Amino acid sequence: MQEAMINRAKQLLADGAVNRVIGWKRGEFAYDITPAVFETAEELEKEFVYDDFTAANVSKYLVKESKKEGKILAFLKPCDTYSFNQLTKEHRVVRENVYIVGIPGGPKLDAEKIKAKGITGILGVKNENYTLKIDTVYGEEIMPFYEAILDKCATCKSKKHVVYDELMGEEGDVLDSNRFDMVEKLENMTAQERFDFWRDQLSKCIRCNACRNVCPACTCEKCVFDNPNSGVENKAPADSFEENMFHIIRAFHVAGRCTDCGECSRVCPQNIPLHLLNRKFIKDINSLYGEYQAGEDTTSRAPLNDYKQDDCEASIVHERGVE
Amino acid sequence: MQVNENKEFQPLIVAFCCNWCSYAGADLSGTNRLNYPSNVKIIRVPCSCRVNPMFILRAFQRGADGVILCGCHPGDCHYTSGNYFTRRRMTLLFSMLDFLGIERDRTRVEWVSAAEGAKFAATMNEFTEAVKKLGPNRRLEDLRCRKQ
Amino acid sequence: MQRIGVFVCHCGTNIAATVDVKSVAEALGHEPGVVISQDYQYMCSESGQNLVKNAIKEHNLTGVVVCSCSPRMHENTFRKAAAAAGLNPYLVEIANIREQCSWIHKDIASATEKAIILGKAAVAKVHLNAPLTAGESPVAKRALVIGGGIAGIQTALDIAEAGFEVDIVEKNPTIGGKMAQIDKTFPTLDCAACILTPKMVEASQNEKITIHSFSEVTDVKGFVGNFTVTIKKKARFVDETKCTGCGLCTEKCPMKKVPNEFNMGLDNRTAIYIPFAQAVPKVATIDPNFCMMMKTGKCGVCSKVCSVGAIDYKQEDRFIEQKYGAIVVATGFNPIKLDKYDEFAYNQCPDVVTSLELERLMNAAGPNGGTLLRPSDKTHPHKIVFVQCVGSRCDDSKGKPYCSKICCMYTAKHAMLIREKYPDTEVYVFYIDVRTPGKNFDEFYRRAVEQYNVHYIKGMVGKVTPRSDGKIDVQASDLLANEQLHIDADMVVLAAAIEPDKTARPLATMLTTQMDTNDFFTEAHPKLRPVESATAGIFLSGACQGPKDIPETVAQASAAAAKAIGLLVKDSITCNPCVAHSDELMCNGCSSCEKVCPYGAITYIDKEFKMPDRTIAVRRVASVNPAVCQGCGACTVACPSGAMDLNGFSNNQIMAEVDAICK
Amino acid sequence: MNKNLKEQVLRSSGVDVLKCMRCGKCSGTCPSYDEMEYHPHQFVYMVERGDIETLMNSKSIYKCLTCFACVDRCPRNVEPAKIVEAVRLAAIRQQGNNHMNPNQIPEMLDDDLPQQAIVTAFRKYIK
Repeated sequence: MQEAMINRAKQLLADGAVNRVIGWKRGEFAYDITPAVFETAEELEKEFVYDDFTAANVSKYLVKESKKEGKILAFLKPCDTYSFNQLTKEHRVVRENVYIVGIPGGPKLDAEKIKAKGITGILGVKNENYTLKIDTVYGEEIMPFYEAILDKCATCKSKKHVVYDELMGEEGDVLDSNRFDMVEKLENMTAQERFDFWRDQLSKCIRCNACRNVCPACTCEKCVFDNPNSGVENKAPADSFEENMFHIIRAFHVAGRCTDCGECSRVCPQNIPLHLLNRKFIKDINSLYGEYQAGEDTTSRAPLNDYKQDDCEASIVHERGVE
Repeated sequence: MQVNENKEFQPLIVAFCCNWCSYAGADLSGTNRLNYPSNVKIIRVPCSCRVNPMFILRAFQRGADGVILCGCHPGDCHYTSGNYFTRRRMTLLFSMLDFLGIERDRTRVEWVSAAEGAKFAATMNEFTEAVKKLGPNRRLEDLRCRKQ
Repeated sequence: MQRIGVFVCHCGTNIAATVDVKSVAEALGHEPGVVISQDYQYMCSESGQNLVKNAIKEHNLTGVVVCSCSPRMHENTFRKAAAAAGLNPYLVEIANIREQCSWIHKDIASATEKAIILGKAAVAKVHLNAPLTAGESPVAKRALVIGGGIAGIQTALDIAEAGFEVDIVEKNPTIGGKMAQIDKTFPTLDCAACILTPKMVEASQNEKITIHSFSEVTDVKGFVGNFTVTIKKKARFVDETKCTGCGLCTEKCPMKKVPNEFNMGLDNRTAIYIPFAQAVPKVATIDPNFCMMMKTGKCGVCSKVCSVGAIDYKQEDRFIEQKYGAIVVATGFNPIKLDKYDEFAYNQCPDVVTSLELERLMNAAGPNGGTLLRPSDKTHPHKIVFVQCVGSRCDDSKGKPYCSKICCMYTAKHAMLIREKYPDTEVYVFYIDVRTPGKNFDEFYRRAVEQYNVHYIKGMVGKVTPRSDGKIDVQASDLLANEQLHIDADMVVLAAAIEPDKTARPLATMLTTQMDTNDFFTEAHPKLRPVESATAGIFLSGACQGPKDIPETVAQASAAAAKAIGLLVKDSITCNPCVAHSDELMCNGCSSCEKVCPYGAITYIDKEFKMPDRTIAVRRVASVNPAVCQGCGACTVACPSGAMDLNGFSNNQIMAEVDAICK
Repeated sequence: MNKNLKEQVLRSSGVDVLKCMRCGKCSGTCPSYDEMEYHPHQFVYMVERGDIETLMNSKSIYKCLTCFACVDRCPRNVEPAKIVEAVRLAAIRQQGNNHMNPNQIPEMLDDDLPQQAIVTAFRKYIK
């Protein structure tokens, strides 16, 4: 795949159809794949990577990149296309300045899960019939492929590209995922249990802002929590701000806009399952206001910017679920 | 609350009232001398849709025990549609707070028209009672903000 | 450095009796930035206002907090006072310590404590107030009157008289309303048609007035001075511009068995009809539910006889859009349905009628040509029983809790007219109270008793039973004689309660005006602003605001017209400066705010920004039209970055209030 | 005026006599009107005044058929029949003796008397 992508990118650069390519390159470690912009064929040859660790969603980078001179080539996985569409809808990216090549998505691997098996010094991986062969500095290790995949890929909602200029590989379908199972499980706990669960999780937050910085929906020019004039500025984890304000408001701000790409949880160094907050909103929106998938199109009205005269009352929260 | 520290627990209630219906309804309950607890403090906003979830969390953080939002009845909004947005926003926010394990009776949305002074007083009495049963808000309070 | 003045009002004893105003002033005096804190008997009085004005000048105040009654009461008073003293009026905040404190609490300690906290919240807010200047927006010089009864006609005539264009929208084929159905009017007994129809003609001939009959308002957008209204002109299947009102079609129409609503269904009309002889506009209307041509495609008689070719079976509803500066609501009333009152046998016996039906029965243009006959057998009734308060003053689910106000007088009128015309008829009136406040009203009622010998009986009818001999047994109590009566009446007349027209509720929603629980429109102030709704630019005329008789309706109609004219003469109106504004540096241009704006006040522009690296970036940012924005604040919450904020109710201000209250 | 008695009648009837607007529709509708010394509207008014003993001593309390016509038709939801019932109850309670004794029943029985009348009588006269 990587080879085909590099070739196609070189071709488009040579044609002058695009003047830049956004893709990924390797970081410090083999599993440390980060987005990068390439301008020449040489750079592509040398550094462009697309492998089982390439999970990062590059659509957010296009907010800035698409406003620059010329057209940029972006390789988007199915989940990334939802984010891109949502950004188009919100006028955050300039669609005309991006040439989108849809590429097949995951499942992608979670280095943390491999490390959890006691496997360290990872140099590379190979998927052979769903057995993961891991090349380490200490020799080769093996583990079942599906035990190493990212949580967000385990609950993948769609293998379909909702926007692209051309497609590489086969087009997939929207999936019947079980992504709300964990939300439901929490809903069925008692309030005290839920409180304990979330206190346990959210109190780990170190306010590194990785969730916010990676989130394709969090593209504000200036975040309210960074703005000294907003009255809610807070930059360090000094009190219970994260538990009581930051994560709730962050989830609320992306409610109805979050495409459930799962990047927030993927990048959290404390492994807080932040995507569950977003999924709770998605689940509520689906059940209360009708099925809605953010990013599926670029024209529909976001549920929070819409209403029906016979919407349910807020008291519905008091009437359902476990107290 | 500060008034009867030694006696039974008196919850602090913050009530956001829209200027056109609920604030007028609150005024009417005053005009009709209908009692409700003095721990209920009203903040006037032009429309219920002006209430940002941040205000509600902030109130809890600073020690409020309950927050209630009052607006015009759906369809009667002075600004045509404001309270419809409020309804969706608050439904989702309250559902999220519930999801995080916050007692659901601490939050409420109530539609009170300018003619419903009696309803306003009754609502405040009822809500205060419900919050009183829950006891002080500890789950959303920022302990550093607690009064000495 | 802020220099804030705090002024605590006693409001006589209204506040001072339950709130220790001295300690409130004392406590607020210690708040940061407060340089003067005073209390006074009546802060809204001239000397009270002078106190504020002098303090502003003397202490060079940057903000004022008045702890007094509701801001809905006197916010404007104090803003004006501040402006007079040279302080921007929007640097004044009111702490409501009367309606929301002294009047609801009994315990002085807790009420005082609450008053202090409310005062602190106001002080905290005023710290963040910014001086605001109101903009201006133009006024469309045209008024819309919704409803073409006597209220609407009078309002339209008065507005037209002042030289402004007026449109009347009437849902029925003719204007005239309820008054056109009435026979005589109290307390002068002059004929309603004789005084109403000239006004109808005047309205139709006035070149400033456009009458949209058989039309409805379907949509209202905009705000004071700038309403855009969509009017549906319902298909009447007759070309209004061609029809001469000759009435030949109505004579020839073979479908003659349509209940005539103008005569309360007491006789029939044809499928193509003109409601009554003096209808305005005098144009025929086809009732598609009964017209043979419309139902079966066979007939077309009217089309054949019409010499001007006005009949158009294919006519469709038309929609017109018009801009208005002011809207007057005059939707009127209807008698309630009496289906639920089995004890009065209204549904069982044709000789039990409502008062409005009696009006038609007695009217020269009514079904019997003015001779009072029983509907059942067309004989002359010799004993008539009137029942007052049917459905009025009811606390049950069947009726209305209010007094319908007009029934006592029109019942006296009916009783008197019957006794006058048919002296051999015995008339009984069962009353609970006879309410006759009004000029010459009680004298009128006394005449019915003294001069016309109408039997007024204090008590209520408990049961009405039609008998097989055609008489009606009326069982009632006579409270003063302490006995139960049985009267064998020939007719029973029920004074049914009146209720607002059913179209009022959806209209109120469109106009975003408030209604009370009975669906009467709520006035902006029950005493001081009785003909204005709380929504600027919407005025109330006639019974849509509450039960009214004709003189009162006409008085209020003219008052509403005066208010509307007061608005229309202005070339522009001062806008509310408490509007949204967007911080371009933070705006993402995401369009969330635009989606929730009910007024379409937000547009987007591409704007160049100098970036830190000296490049120039073009970004899409929101821009609020302050003349169109009404300041609801929906956008401020839709905006995730907090770029959108609201003047006068900013995020920081509200948060400061929250903090002050929760401290 | 007997305050305790009034309290008792108001409480056991659950009626708010102050809602009465004195229209007399209850008496206008009452089928037992002519049998009664005090009529439904008077019951309501006299209870409001606290003049309950007079009512208790009157035969009127036993003349009410409990047909509830007055309750059904009262425009103010005052429910006069419940007041009559409450006064009757107060009378019986205060006297402390039952107006009817089970031993009396056998001799009262005859074929024309509906059984339900006896049940009703017990309900009315024994508490």
